[in-house]
Amino acid sequence: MPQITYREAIRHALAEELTRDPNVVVMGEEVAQFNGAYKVTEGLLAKFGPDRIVDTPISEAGFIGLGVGASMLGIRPVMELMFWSFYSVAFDQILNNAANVRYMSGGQINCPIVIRGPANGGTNVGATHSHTPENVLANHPGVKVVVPATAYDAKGLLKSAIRDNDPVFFLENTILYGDKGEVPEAEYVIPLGKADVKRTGTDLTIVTYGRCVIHSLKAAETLEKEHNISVEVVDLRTIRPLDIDTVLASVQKTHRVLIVEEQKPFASVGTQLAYMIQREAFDDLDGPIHRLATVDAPAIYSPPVETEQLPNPGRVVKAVLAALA
Amino acid sequence: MPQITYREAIRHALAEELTRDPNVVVMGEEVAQFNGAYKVTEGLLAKFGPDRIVDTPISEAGFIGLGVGASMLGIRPVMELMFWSFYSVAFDQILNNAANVRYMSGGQINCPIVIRGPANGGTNVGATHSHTPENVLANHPGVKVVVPATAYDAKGLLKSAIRDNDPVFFLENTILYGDKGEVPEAEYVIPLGKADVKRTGTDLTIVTYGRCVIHSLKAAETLEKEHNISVEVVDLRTIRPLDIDTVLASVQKTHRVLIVEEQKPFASVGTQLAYMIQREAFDDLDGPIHRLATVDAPAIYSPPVETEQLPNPGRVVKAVLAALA
Amino acid sequence: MSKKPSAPAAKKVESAVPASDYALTPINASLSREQKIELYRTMVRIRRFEERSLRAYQGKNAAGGTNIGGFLHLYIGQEAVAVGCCSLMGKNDHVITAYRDHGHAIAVGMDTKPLMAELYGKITGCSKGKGGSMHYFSPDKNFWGGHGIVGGQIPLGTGLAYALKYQGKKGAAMAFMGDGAVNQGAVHEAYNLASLWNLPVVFVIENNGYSMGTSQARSSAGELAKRAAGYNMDWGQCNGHDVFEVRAVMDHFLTQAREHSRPSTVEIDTYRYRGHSVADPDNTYRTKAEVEEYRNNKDPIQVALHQLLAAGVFTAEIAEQIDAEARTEAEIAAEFADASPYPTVDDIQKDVYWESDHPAERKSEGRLFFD
Amino acid sequence: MSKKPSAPAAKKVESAVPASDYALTPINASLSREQKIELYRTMVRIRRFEERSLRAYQGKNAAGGTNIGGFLHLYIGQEAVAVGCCSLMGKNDHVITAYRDHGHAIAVGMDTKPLMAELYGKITGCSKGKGGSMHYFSPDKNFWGGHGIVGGQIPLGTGLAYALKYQGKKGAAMAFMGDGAVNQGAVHEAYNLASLWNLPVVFVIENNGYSMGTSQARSSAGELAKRAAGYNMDWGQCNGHDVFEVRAVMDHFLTQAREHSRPSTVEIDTYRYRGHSVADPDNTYRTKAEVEEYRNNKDPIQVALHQLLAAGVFTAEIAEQIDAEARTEAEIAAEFADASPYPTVDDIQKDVYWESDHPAERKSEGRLFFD
Ligand SMILES: Cc1ncc(C[n+]2csc(CCOP(=O)(O)OP(=O)(O)O)c2C)c(N)n1
Ligand SMILES: Cc1ncc(C[n+]2csc(CCOP(=O)(O)OP(=O)(O)O)c2C)c(N)n1
Ligand SMILES: [Mg+2]
Ligand SMILES: [Mg+2]
Repeated sequence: MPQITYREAIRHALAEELTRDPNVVVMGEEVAQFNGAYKVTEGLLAKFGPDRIVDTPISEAGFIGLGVGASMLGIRPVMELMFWSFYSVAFDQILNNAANVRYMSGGQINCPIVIRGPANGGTNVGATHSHTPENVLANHPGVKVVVPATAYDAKGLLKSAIRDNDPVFFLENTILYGDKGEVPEAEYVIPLGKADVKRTGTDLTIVTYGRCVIHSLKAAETLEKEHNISVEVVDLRTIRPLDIDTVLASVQKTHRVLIVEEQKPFASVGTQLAYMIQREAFDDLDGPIHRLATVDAPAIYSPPVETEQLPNPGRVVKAVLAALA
Repeated sequence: MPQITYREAIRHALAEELTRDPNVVVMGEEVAQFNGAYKVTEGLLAKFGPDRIVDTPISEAGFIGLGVGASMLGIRPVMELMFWSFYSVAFDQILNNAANVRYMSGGQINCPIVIRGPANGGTNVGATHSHTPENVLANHPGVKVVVPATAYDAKGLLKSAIRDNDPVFFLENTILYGDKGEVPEAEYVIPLGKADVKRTGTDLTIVTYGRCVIHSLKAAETLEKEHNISVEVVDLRTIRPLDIDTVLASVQKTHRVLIVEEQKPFASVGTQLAYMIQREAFDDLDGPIHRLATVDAPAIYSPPVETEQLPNPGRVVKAVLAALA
Repeated sequence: MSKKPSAPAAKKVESAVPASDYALTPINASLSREQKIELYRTMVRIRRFEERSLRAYQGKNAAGGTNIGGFLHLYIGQEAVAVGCCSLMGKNDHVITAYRDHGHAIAVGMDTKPLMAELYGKITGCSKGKGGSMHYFSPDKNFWGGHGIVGGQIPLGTGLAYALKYQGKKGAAMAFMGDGAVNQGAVHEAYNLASLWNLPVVFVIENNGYSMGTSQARSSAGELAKRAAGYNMDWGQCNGHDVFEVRAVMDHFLTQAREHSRPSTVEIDTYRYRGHSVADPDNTYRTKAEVEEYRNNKDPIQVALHQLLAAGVFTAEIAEQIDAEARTEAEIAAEFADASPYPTVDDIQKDVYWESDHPAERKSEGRLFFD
Repeated sequence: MSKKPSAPAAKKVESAVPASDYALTPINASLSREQKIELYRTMVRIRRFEERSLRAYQGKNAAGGTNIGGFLHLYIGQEAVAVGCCSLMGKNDHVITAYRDHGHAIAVGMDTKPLMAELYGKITGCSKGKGGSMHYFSPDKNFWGGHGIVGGQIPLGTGLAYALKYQGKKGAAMAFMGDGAVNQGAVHEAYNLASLWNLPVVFVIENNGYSMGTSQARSSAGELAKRAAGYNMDWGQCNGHDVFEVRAVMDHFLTQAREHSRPSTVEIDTYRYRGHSVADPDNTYRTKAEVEEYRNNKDPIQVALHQLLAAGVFTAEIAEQIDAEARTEAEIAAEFADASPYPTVDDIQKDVYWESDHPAERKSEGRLFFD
């Protein structure tokens, strides 16, 4: 299978869906002429033209709201937020209009919008640019939330997201954009809401998603080699819908859980998982569920320090050892 | 002690702090001439004049941002959101500017702003007007979040909030505004971050806050009378800082926990509590932590149905019985 | 580098027609007798519907409970705006508005029974009892709501126009808002997008002078519609007490949208007699005399009645009959609402996701709902 | 009901002075020789500081790691704007800007050592290494940042003006933004508040023609500063390549703010030679020729150099000496930054809450931090 980057995988998904469905429109700041702030949309303008690939002013509330409105009439907008952090200025359009319009209309209106862009720390861009809002988004019934960790997953999930009739929020990661992985040339989709056991193990389950999957896999190797500990790594891939069954099956096998997430700790995705696991598999737990999250503070700028504020392989190793102590 | 309403208690706190500190300014839509959409600020314009009690246009991002800026120069703005739900259009100002400016400036700038207003369902105002964002707010380090359940608590906590040098978000409840409670005439403050055991019991601990405290107390009476079950009700009062010690002490006594919250279930305050309790008191638990939240959907309008979407005494009783089954 | 705008400069569009002669402009002169009567009838039907809903709000149902919960923002006094605007709609024209939406819903042709049932929170309501007064919807009538967050519907309306243009349909979107809403940032972002991209949308400011208890002068610097000029958009102002003037002025801007795909902003002067919503005390911010002045001299139904009588379009008897029918219709709607069932507790989680409502076609897996 | 604005109508303020004679306006003519040189010196210091930071960004530190992470938005080419504006500051005047903030920070008088250290993420940085390039702050110099969310600082700047007015201080706030920022809703909300409440704030649009790779013509309908007219606010435009013109024009609006507590919007024409930030490819949206045209003919430092030489304010030798000193200063700043320690992992949770940083004075209880 060819190796392509996570960035290319997303681009291919966009291109394939743009080709498949003339109602798909890609829109956002710098997506067209500039080829994307992170070059995800590179070449799409040349291929699909300015009606399909649309540069916007810096008006996130305006253009996302516009996308929601257009989606009600059958357009399938794929909106790029240059950073997901900028959802802060479009919050109302995203979480009142996109998330609620189907409900408030008694099911008469669909909103098949996708909003995508990077949501991560680790690139030293400071507190306002490093939000990881998957918990805030997934808190709202009506929406779907996807956080892919690999090129393969990113492509298959984005294609599903674009075909989905509900609003889907797709959270990428600037640090993963350059990561390569095997991606088949033949078309494929991955259903939303299906977790993937990225590594099997017997001593402890790490439940994670996004870039923390990569950290956890690295840590699992170290733990195996240096500590003879066998860790299973469950990659959620989708936060909502949530494949809790795969998580519970793993817990029933290992009886120990560490959640690893690049989230501010309070009321995070991890706490949701912890609640569900202890509620639904209480008797399977040999000890409390542990959790490793971002160190609880706004994102620090200082490059070497930010690395330590986030989960990283070293911190995962320590957290696993603590969970098994 | 005189009985006054929750609404009056808040009003008295405002009036006392306006009197005490000339830098306190009350600002928001309809707070002055109209006497407040929910009459919380009634009479304040007459007493303190238009420089202290300020009506704003419908520009939540604008006027809350203005308050943040003014607070940096020593003003202590107390901003009213007519509904906390409207934080959706001011999210960036609240959670990037107010919450982060101290951090990003390396501690040079304080932001002693209070944002207050009602955050609750139950009044049939639909999905866009019924958000309970305490989880989303408290997710952000740098902020404090208060959700009082009684007149006494509301007054004492609001006075502390206004004197606090960090941004404090104060979430009231339109349904409680008319509730009366004993409030001393002498001045008092209640420190933020201190839970209150509103009822002692031995069989199960309900951890809750806001209007769910009232529901839980009612349910506890029923449970005592009809089922001979002794329930302890811990009212958090403040979500961040969080008095987890009081919660854990209660759990160590009862060994059973039900969290009751008017929150959308995913990544709620309750899941945070569940994570912490199982992590810090795992061996004290005789069974999984249960949780009763809002039925997971946007807020329905239909009056009799909305009552059943929210926690209510009947649902609390059932949930306690299920937790003890 | 091009810093200069390329579009022609925006202008204020003044109508060429003197105020008294709007009925003679082609768009009005071409109306049949029946069509003119229909304009009147629709205004009356809105008025009676809302008066009936107000009585329901204030009364109790047979079980002693409330008929209607939450807010009820009445449109009484503003009827000529929605009726005038919506009467111009062709099959590719679309409407979106704020929470004061009963008038628009009736004006686009929605049946009043499900509208009343929606207020009562019944499953037979136009939004199945899930939206309430603020959230009427009828996509089949090109009516996209009914939105509760002030100004939040304006980007959506701009998106309707975007879709029309993308699909090559000759139509226009009308995006209604109140005078207070112009101070929401999202409105300005939408203005810029609409003008920059030449979208066929008419932003309609229904200026009733107040946002809740705050007069325009206390909430807004400058003239409202004129802000459009800052985005190089044409704008106009219009007397909203005369349904024919509304039609004449709006026709110009709608045509500009449909034919030239240019947006515009129209500020329509109007007035509401009732409080902001039913619970509004209504005496802190305006005088009874002011309300009476409007009610007595500028009521859109009275204005139309006099015009139509004077022009011999109908007789007083026919007008009375129309009124009687409208009252009956409102009564029937209330009876329908009253007799209808509430949604069940199971209905709470319906209409959240397309997928959970179409389980056979579901492609995603995993849990969609949590408890 | 008053629907009409009460303030006098907004106007575009054209300077009475011909473009070549700005140096002769009182605010410039009254400058001492040393003060004129100081304007030049500050521009040169900004330029050399940023060039040095760029080298640091592109290089590696002794340990082989990056010196500077994240974004580095250079101000090179725009120096006359910040220097001209900030040179007018009195003790009650305040400044706030966006992420392209190095120029403003130096112009208000911040020491370059902690500024460079901030870029390096060191604890000796002006924000203790927590903010980085986009988040410089110096409250003691009336400098309130450095803000990363486009347009987000504008309501804050309006709040600074609000505080001045509330406290009865005769001062003004300058709130800077880029040409792309005018399309953010928060900016418009702030415009309305400022005009409605007569706040002493000058909104300064630094129009460098592009928001990242998008030209003004592709992002904004209409003339940027003119949008202010929609809020009944005076507005002006100004050539930002000439520091004396910036001073002359800004002096008018600052005086209006301080003396009459009226806001205004000033659009200052300028240009950046470098990419949007260091990583910007910079060739998809403008030509090399365009950049060269500005660099060769409108460079603010060159323009000032020629003016000052022609006016005999200083000699070429002194100019060179100033340049040499500025290079040395930048080098010293880089050495300081390089030699300074990083924050520790424990520092991550400092500066989050006033209370946790002042444990002795803490009044709240319970946990503030979670893990
Ligand atoms: C963002 C937001 N802020 C505040 C409100 C509360 N609110 C509802 S209607 C209203 C007044 C709106 O006035 P206007 O736009 O003039 O419309 P009108 O009610 O006069 O039709 C306010 C403040 C809201 N719904 N949304
Ligand atoms: C709300 C928001 N959207 C997008 C961005 C990403 N972004 C940063 S700077 C910028 C361009 C801003 O252009 P302009 O306002 O003209 O300022 P300039 O960079 O030219 O100084 C963009 C899109 C952001 N920081 N905030
Ligand atoms: Mg109004
Ligand atoms: Mg620019």
